[in-house]
Amino acid sequence: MKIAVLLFAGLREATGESRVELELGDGATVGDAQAELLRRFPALRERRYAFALDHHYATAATALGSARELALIPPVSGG
Amino acid sequence: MKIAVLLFAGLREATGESRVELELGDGATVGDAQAELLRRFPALRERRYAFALDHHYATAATALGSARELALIPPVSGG
Amino acid sequence: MTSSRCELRFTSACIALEPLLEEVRSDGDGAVVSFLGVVRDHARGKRVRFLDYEAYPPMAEVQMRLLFEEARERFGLERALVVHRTGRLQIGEASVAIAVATPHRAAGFEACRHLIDRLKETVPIWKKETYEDGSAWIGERS
Amino acid sequence: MTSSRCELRFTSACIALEPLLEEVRSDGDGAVVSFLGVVRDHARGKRVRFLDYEAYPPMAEVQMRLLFEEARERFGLERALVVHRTGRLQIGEASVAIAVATPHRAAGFEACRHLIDRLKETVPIWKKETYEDGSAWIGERS
Repeated sequence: MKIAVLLFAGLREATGESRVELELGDGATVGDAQAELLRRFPALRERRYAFALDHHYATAATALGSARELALIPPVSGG
Repeated sequence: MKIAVLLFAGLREATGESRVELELGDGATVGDAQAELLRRFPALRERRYAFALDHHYATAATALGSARELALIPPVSGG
Repeated sequence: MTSSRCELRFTSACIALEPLLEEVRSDGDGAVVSFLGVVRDHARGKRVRFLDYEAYPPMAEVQMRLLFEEARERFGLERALVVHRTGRLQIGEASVAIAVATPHRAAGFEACRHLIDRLKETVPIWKKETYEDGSAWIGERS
Repeated sequence: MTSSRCELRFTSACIALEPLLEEVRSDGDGAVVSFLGVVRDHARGKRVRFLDYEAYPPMAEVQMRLLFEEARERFGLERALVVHRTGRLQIGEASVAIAVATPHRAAGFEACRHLIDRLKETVPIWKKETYEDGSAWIGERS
């Protein structure tokens, strides 16, 4: 399965990417995607962020299922 | 002593006056002024209002002293 | 930089809020909270046609200054503008605008709320509602 | 008459509040409470030169809708507009404007406060502060 991963703010700057595509096994979870991202981008290792799957907050245990977009959400600071 | 009395809103409409001058004895209080007003304007008898002396809230017992302006303040409804 | 100014004004013209926001803010302020009181189309179960406001400006100024002082003691408020309409108002027009500027938003919300709540209790301003079938000065006979 | 509409918008241009107030209000509303978040000249003990805001708009919309729903359940909020800037902002410019219209003012103050408090917790928008000697995405390394 394929999923698009979006990177924002400091994560975008640290990786140099705002969007990457991952190829993962069927039944993969958010945590599996994270492991793959950490392999490709060691700069993500010491960062804090939450996950969002198709615009809703998710956890590492959430199955990617048929989701199209995973986002790493660094601590928000809007307003 | 002389003092100006201001009447607002429903009190102004009930009396037909927005400003009257009273002549009172030395040492007169707000209550003395009120008694004189009630004689001149029976329409004030069943009205609710507070007193203000030179722009500060006062009571019937407050001495007019050297104040220049007494106001009858019907329940406020600004905002 | 963080100048202190609180002021009450009366106007018989429509209130424009944006210039007040510009005026009230200083560069150390991160929050501007504002309140507009607007003439509703109904009140006390009746359809309202229009309102008339009357004020006693010199006393209103004295009383408002006491309220600014309260807000300064309780919330550290330093910058606030209050503009109140007088005369005839149509449905949808603002009768009062309050704009407060504060370094942080918590104090701004608290102070703005306090000013409008207390204004309605002590500042000598009166409202007359005119309905399809008559009119009444509000608060008078309750 | 009392239509229901809550909306989040992003803009890269200066935010004008007055049109939002006009747009949000309906004739049954007696109160319009608004909040402007403004870029301050200092933060975290440093002098701020300018800010950059970045957002994830489709997710921001979903999250904001959840907050509008919260405010509707808690305060009966039906009409609110939230506008957030993106891109570079100078000192004194508004980063966010929230306007809520309600029949009575208590709900308006509560709802407006709730929306900005919760927006800062869950809506995916990020701020980068640039100082004389560097810059930082806020919240990231705390």
